[in-house]
Amino acid sequence: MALPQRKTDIGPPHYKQFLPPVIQKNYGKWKYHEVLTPGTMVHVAESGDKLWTVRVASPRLLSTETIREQCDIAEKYCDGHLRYTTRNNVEFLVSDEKKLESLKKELKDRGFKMGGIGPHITNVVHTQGWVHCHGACTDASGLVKAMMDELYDYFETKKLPNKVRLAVACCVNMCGAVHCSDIAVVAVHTKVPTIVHEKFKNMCELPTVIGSCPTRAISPDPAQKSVKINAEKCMYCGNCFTVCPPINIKDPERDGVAIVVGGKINSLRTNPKFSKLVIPYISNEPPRWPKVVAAIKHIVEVYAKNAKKHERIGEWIERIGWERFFSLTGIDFTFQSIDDFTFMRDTMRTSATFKW
Amino acid sequence: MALPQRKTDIGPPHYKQFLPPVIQKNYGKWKYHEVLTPGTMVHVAESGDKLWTVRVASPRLLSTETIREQCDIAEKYCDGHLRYTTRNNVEFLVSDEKKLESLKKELKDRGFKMGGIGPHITNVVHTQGWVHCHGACTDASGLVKAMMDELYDYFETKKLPNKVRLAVACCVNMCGAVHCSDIAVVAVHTKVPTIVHEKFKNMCELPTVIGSCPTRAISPDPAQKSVKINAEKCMYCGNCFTVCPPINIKDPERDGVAIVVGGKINSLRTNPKFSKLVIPYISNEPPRWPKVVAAIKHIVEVYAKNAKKHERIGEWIERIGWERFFSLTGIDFTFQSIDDFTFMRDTMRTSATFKW
Amino acid sequence: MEMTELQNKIYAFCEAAKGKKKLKEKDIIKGVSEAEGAPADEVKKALRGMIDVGKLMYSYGGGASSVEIPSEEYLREKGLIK
Amino acid sequence: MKKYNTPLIDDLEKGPWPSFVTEMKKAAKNNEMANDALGHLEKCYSTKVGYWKHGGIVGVLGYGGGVIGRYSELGGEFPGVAHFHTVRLNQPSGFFYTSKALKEICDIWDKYGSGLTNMHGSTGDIVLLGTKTDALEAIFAEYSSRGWDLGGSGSALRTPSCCIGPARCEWANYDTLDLTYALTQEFQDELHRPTFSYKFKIKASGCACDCVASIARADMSIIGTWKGDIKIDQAEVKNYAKTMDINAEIVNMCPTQCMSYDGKELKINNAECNRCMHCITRMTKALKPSGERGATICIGSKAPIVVGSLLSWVIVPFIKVEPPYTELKDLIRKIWEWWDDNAKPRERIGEVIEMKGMRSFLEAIGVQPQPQQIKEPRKDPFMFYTDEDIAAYKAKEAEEKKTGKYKF
Amino acid sequence: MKKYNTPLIDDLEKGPWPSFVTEMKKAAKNNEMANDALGHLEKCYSTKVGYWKHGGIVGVLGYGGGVIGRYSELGGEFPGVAHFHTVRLNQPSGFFYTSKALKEICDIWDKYGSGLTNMHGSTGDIVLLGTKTDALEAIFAEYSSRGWDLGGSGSALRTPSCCIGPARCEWANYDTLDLTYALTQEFQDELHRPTFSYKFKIKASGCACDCVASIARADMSIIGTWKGDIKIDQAEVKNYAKTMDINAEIVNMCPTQCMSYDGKELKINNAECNRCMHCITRMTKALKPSGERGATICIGSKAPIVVGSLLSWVIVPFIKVEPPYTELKDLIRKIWEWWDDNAKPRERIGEVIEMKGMRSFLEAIGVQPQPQQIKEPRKDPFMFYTDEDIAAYKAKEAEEKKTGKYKF
Ligand code: SRM
Ligand code: SRM
Ligand code: SRM
Ligand code: SRM
Ligand code: SF4
Ligand code: SF4
Ligand code: SF4
Ligand code: SF4
Ligand code: SF4
Ligand code: SF4
Ligand code: SF4
Ligand code: SF4
Repeated sequence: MALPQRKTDIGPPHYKQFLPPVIQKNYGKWKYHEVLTPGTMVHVAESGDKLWTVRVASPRLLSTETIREQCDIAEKYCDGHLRYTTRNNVEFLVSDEKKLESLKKELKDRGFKMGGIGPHITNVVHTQGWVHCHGACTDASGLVKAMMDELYDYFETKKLPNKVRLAVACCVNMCGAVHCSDIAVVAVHTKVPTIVHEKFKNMCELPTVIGSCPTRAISPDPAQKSVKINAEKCMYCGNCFTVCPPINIKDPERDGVAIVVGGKINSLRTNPKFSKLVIPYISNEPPRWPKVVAAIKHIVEVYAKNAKKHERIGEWIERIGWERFFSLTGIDFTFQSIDDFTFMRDTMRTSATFKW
Repeated sequence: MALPQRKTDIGPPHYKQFLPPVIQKNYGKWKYHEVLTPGTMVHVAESGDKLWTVRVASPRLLSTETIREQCDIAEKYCDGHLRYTTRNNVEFLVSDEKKLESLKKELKDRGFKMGGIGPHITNVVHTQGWVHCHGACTDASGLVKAMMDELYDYFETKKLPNKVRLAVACCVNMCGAVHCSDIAVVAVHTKVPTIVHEKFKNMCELPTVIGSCPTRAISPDPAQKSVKINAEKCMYCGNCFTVCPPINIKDPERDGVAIVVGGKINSLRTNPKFSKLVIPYISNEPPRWPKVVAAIKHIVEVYAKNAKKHERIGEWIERIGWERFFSLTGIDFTFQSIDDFTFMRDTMRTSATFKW
Repeated sequence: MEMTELQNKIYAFCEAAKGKKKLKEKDIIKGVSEAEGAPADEVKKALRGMIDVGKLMYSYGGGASSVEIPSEEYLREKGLIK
Repeated sequence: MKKYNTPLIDDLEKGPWPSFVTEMKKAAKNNEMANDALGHLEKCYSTKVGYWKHGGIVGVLGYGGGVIGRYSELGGEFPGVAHFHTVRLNQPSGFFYTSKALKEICDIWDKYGSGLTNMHGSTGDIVLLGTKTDALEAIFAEYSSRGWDLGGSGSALRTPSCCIGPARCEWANYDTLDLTYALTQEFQDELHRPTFSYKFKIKASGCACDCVASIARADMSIIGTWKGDIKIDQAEVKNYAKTMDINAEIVNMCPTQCMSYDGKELKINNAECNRCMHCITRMTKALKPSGERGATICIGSKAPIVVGSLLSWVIVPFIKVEPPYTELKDLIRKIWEWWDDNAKPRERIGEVIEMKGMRSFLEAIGVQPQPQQIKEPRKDPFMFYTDEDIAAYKAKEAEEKKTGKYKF
Repeated sequence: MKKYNTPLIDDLEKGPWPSFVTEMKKAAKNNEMANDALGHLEKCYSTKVGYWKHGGIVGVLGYGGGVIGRYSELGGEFPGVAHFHTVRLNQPSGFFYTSKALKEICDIWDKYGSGLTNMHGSTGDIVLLGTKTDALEAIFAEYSSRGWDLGGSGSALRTPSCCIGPARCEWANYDTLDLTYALTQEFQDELHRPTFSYKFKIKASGCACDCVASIARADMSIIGTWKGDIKIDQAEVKNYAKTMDINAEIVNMCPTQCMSYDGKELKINNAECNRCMHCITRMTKALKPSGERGATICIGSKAPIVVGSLLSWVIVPFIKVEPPYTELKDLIRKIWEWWDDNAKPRERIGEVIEMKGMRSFLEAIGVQPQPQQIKEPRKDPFMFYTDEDIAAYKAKEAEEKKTGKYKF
């Protein structure tokens, strides 16, 4: 069968054709919204028109079969309109209030999960992991599944002081806004890479490899026509491996994950914040990473118990102080939590005022 | 006349011999103090004993004649006891309340100035300047005199929201805690140094000179047996001049001063803070530096008008935001105020929340 | 090693560096104790003895302190030579 | 088709959260590639290490991006994933679809690929997960002929992305969807043909909530804001007061402390408000921004490699964002030009600014220094001055001598 | 004696603030050196540039510091300042004097020097400003025989200095004067004989007011603090309430928000107090720290050259400070040892810590990592792990498997 004629530089289809009529009509003229349940909200336009949204959890990794199922549901209740969110949930857009309850019922019957709107835990930002990436120190999808099974009530029903944004980075490239999450898992290598010197010359560019290293641990090894790594300076970021395949950094027994907390994206109340390291290492334990999951749940619970309404995790911690966060959670404070990279000077305490 | 026998390693005399009896008796047992006037305070011991202090302004640069005069006064009213403060004022220590008023009268009659206790401007931390130092870009003593003549009321009578600590650095070596002052004058060179290459070899050590440069602007010049300076990278700090006399950085027309504000030493309420650059350059105008003095006075007045009680300048600015400080004071915001050295990353704004 | 012998070694060490490298006290102690196998604190003591009598002197230049062989001018000023 | 024994990942089909393993199994039912992907993943779970190799050079004729090459070290054992490339399709603004469009995407993908997708990739693309080199041209022909183009990858403009904005949000200060569409169309060449030193990402959020996380992961973050007062509907405030402790939840949490509430009337000192959105989001029926609308342009955020993560820095405090977006497009071109002139390979714009200094960047793009760009001024006294700077200060001083009035 | 015409600096004799020019003139009346210093300074004022040269090698036999050499380029024109060296005398703790002692200092100085002084130098020394090389040994003999030793200079321990502390302050948490005296005596060798890579300064403040500015300008800042509750005298609180808005001035300004005041009783949640001293300083009659006393040891502050100014970092959150101060002296020795092993020439301790990492430093001096040392944990994921670290984590995990309880 002949292929159709390819076109280039056409860019994406215009979004307008995909907008439901109620949006086309009230575009830019929304007046307010109300969250009805953790899985549903309604937006009211200045015209009085209403749009109901039902948010459904998604594993992000979707088979075409499931996408088709989502389409069928959208056709039945939403005139075929649906969207995905910036955190990879699915949203069904309902213009007709009468269809809302039956949509929710059908979703429930088919096993779809509704939630994540308002002060809850919503989908976990994550990327490829062992499913598709060469650099992964862990699997992302499996970790997310294990976490969300355990935290599921916070998605569907249980309220928190504010949103808690979770993320998983399957390596320090951090494909996602992992570095500003309320709680994130960052997978790390912990061993100095080895180099297959014979392959270096053909596969790698010397200046690129040397320039790739954040701590300047790499220097030329003219004898081998390759490079050498100063083990003292290497902190296993894997960037040399990214730019040069003969450098091997993966190690099943040493690869593991760290946990960072207290990040934030939006500018409400306080400025955006980076997440900070609190647990330096937990071994990879597929398929369910029980200790990682337990640690996250523990932090969420301590937060839920202690924070004021509207405080994000980072805001709560900044109010009480990091020393108090460590004592409330009982997490061990380790050398790894002390910055020895770029920000050491700003992160050390420069006053005799702290809590015991 | 034969000299007495020298002794080494004896260290300073023991302080105890210099303490007035009331201090010896109540040492470590003070209960509270009260500020009576900007120039006098009384400390009350648990025993009920009292110690009055009269604080007198000092130019710090004292002739032996004036020291002797201070001694005479101390003998008359304080059994010979006096001390200097960490900001170089003189304090007369009175144990007998009856002598307090006559001491103050005599001080006044002799032209000594009392003040600086409590929420006032006290002595200006400063160092040698043209009086004694080879690196100076300005004179310190003259600037201080000009400033304090103009701000004198804030020393003697006028209250401020809190203490305002002033300082002058006669070069960026900043001999004094200039970098954490409420308002400080920092004298700067603004021209790339020239090098007398012939003298380099004998007077300077190559690695030291290269290592002295914060921006790595200096590299060897083997042909001249000297060094060369990359004018693009040099920001005229003068550290190369400090370690190598044949490097000349002084320039009467280009040397000048910058003004920094918002620093703080103590940990009350908020952490210690560095002072930040607000006016990048004012020409040296001896003997009275009128524009420098006017700028400082202006900042003090805007602060006095706008800050809450107990707020230091830096605390006030952090509450209202630096953009508001610039608009309230009408000071031009220049490129120089944007960090391009170590802290750029932390000092840029990373949110869309600011004031117009 | 005898104190005087050690002091001679120290002097020789300083002489060798003269005009080439500014020696910090630490450099001398480290260098001589490594070269002669003498304990560091003995070298320090020997050095102190030399400085106390003007055989060697502390100097300051280039923003840092060092140890040098005194000039005649210095010795004259200290009344150690006429 | 081979049936793999997958006890480890089977465990991940249990529990309430939707299971990606179930998704893989659905696809595996009638797709060799998906089936081998399943076996391959179980292997990773059992050995705790990945087997994917670095991507090779794969793509479609004429483009430099849109396809991520991927090969497995275990191609012998799992032939279905020996090649397992990803195709990125440029999503529509706001991730809106009709069932018709989505089904079309699925049909083509089932024909040529693994049947596995990510809805969506972290940058925003529709990610089609796993196909073979020899299918790429066909895939591109099928999609592009139906109006779907590829997304970005490599050292190029990456697929721009935005929040839902005016399509369903009362707080959007500009049309995020339209701007994203317009920029994507304007810069098709830069998106498909890598000519940059490294990647460049653009993300557009309609307000400070930043629902597309632009401030943390976009070389250019476009964040909506406004200039006028916050209008207050006191009747609605009264309604909120019934269920909300307005002083505790709103007034005391206002970062600029510019609000007050005496139990009757809510007051805002708008001159001191920094438009953080907290009060507005919590009292959306009572509070509404007013006046001029536009955006703040921030530059430079990225992930930690090489110098540590960056958040985007405010460069243009306020810019109008209205079609045809000429000012913004010009700004982008100027930014790229300076970046191009100054970047070493694999240096993002934020890294280059940090290296070369903000002044060089601002002067090149023609933006004045403004206190809105900084949290606080510099702390060290290591300022650079040009001869012109000093001459200008001296001229000002001469002027002041004449007028007798200082201008600081 | 030559009479210089000094119109520029004469202007600085006018005005209310005490004039340093008047001081110079007083000294100049019968001192050649001071007189030439006056002419020399007028020259600087008229040309707007200084004429002093770098210090040469001057000092007293056996010592490596205490004298700052200074020569003028204009020695021909102003012979009195051709040599104009500074002598530093180690001040008594707390800057206390009797008139007898001060007059003795003046007598000797008038005999050998310019008659000009600084009371005091910025580090804390008595600074005797301006003498000639050939007077140095005599000056040292005169002073040292009467109990006054030189202060520090060069690459050595610098003269330690302290706040007035228990001598006249109700807030001192340890004896700043005694500690300063004890350390100065203990480390005489390090003070007079430069063996360090660069200068090392110690400053001791009795509480967080830090009246000797230790946190900003001491390689070792010793800041008093306490462990117990703040005791409240409610009757005195009532007195303060008459003239003070306690909620506005105290409660709302408490950084940890751990206080409350209902118009009757002031309450402090001591567990959350960070001992900032604000409330105590404003209500000194009503509030008093209690319980164990000691100090926080912070390390590393310095002026901007080379890497930018540093404030001292908390290293030991709490240490007892009681004679004979053995623990503190040992700590200082350990710090010097590590510094010595790791510093390049002219590198201060703070710079070396930044270069080598806090872990290396803390391990060397035997201090555990504690959250009190930091404002916030690291932001980047570039952690170092030793093999022992990983082994320890794995051992912990094995233990947890046994007990069924996680220890995070
Ligand atoms: C649908 C979505 C935008 C999209 O284009 O897809 C969206 C939609 C809304 N966001 Fe959002 N946000 C969405 C991602 C985000 C993100 C991005 C992210 O998480 O990666 C952020 C920044 C996260 C952060 O700050 O770390 C975000 C921070 C907010 C906030 C600030 C919350 C706070 O107080 O800290 C609000 C305000 C609020 O909750 O009242 C908000 C408010 C809202 C509102 C109420 C806006 C409105 O009036 O319609 C929408 C529903 C709220 C909800 O989900 O609770 N949205 N929102 C995204 C849903 C993701 C999901 O599936 O759960
Ligand atoms: C005499 C002196 C100590 C000495 O050993 O010489 C001293 C003495 C006192 N200080 Fe101080 N401070 C002295 C330098 C300092 C310094 C150091 C400096 O300025 O270089 C500071 C840190 C400066 C800073 O924070 O930037 C300092 C920050 C304070 C504070 C904190 C003020 C604030 O709220 O920000 C207090 C508390 C207060 O004022 O209630 C304080 C309080 C006091 C008290 C009330 C302590 C007491 O109970 O006796 C003393 C008199 C107060 C006064 O002067 O207003 N002292 N005080 C110093 C006098 C300097 C002078 O001549 O003016
Ligand atoms: C597919 C995707 C993850 C996902 O599952 O969603 C992805 C996957 C990869 N990213 Fe990414 N990145 C993806 C979004 C991101 C993001 C988030 C974003 O764009 O909002 C980031 C952080 C923001 C940023 O750009 O800094 C991100 C930061 C990186 C980096 C670090 C770049 C840096 O400057 O620090 C690398 C390393 C590199 O470029 O060599 C990287 C590299 C990679 C590579 C190409 C691996 C590599 O080393 O060559 C990954 C291919 C995996 C695979 O085989 O599928 N990826 N990457 C995302 C793109 C999908 C899409 O087009 O929608
Ligand atoms: C005399 C004194 C200023 C004064 O008028 O009070 C002083 C004077 C000099 N200082 Fe200082 N410093 C003096 C206290 C300080 C302080 C403050 C302190 O100690 O509390 C500092 C800031 C804190 C610090 O140590 O960082 C200070 C930071 C410097 C620096 C920068 C050091 C650094 O690491 O950044 C230099 C440059 C150098 O060492 O080469 C310096 C160098 C100098 C030299 C020796 C000039 C030089 O480049 O060689 C000055 C000699 C001037 C002269 O001819 O009299 N001086 N110097 C102070 C010592 C008097 C005393 O012993 O009491
Ligand atoms: S974070 Fe690392 S492992 Fe995960 S998808 Fe990105 S590059 Fe691959
Ligand atoms: S892993 Fe990272 S730190 Fe180690 S050598 Fe490679 S690039 Fe450098
Ligand atoms: S600040 Fe500079 S000019 Fe002033 S005394 Fe110190 S070194 Fe000399
Ligand atoms: S003046 Fe400072 S910046 Fe310029 S070359 Fe000398 S040391 Fe470097
Ligand atoms: S960023 Fe603002 S405008 Fe966009 S969806 Fe979120 S709340 Fe609405
Ligand atoms: S938008 Fe933010 S700063 Fe402005 S009034 Fe509301 S809470 Fe305060
Ligand atoms: S630092 Fe504290 S103890 Fe020392 S004088 Fe100041 S207030 Fe008193
Ligand atoms: S000392 Fe500071 S933190 Fe503690 S109660 Fe008083 S004001 Fe609050």
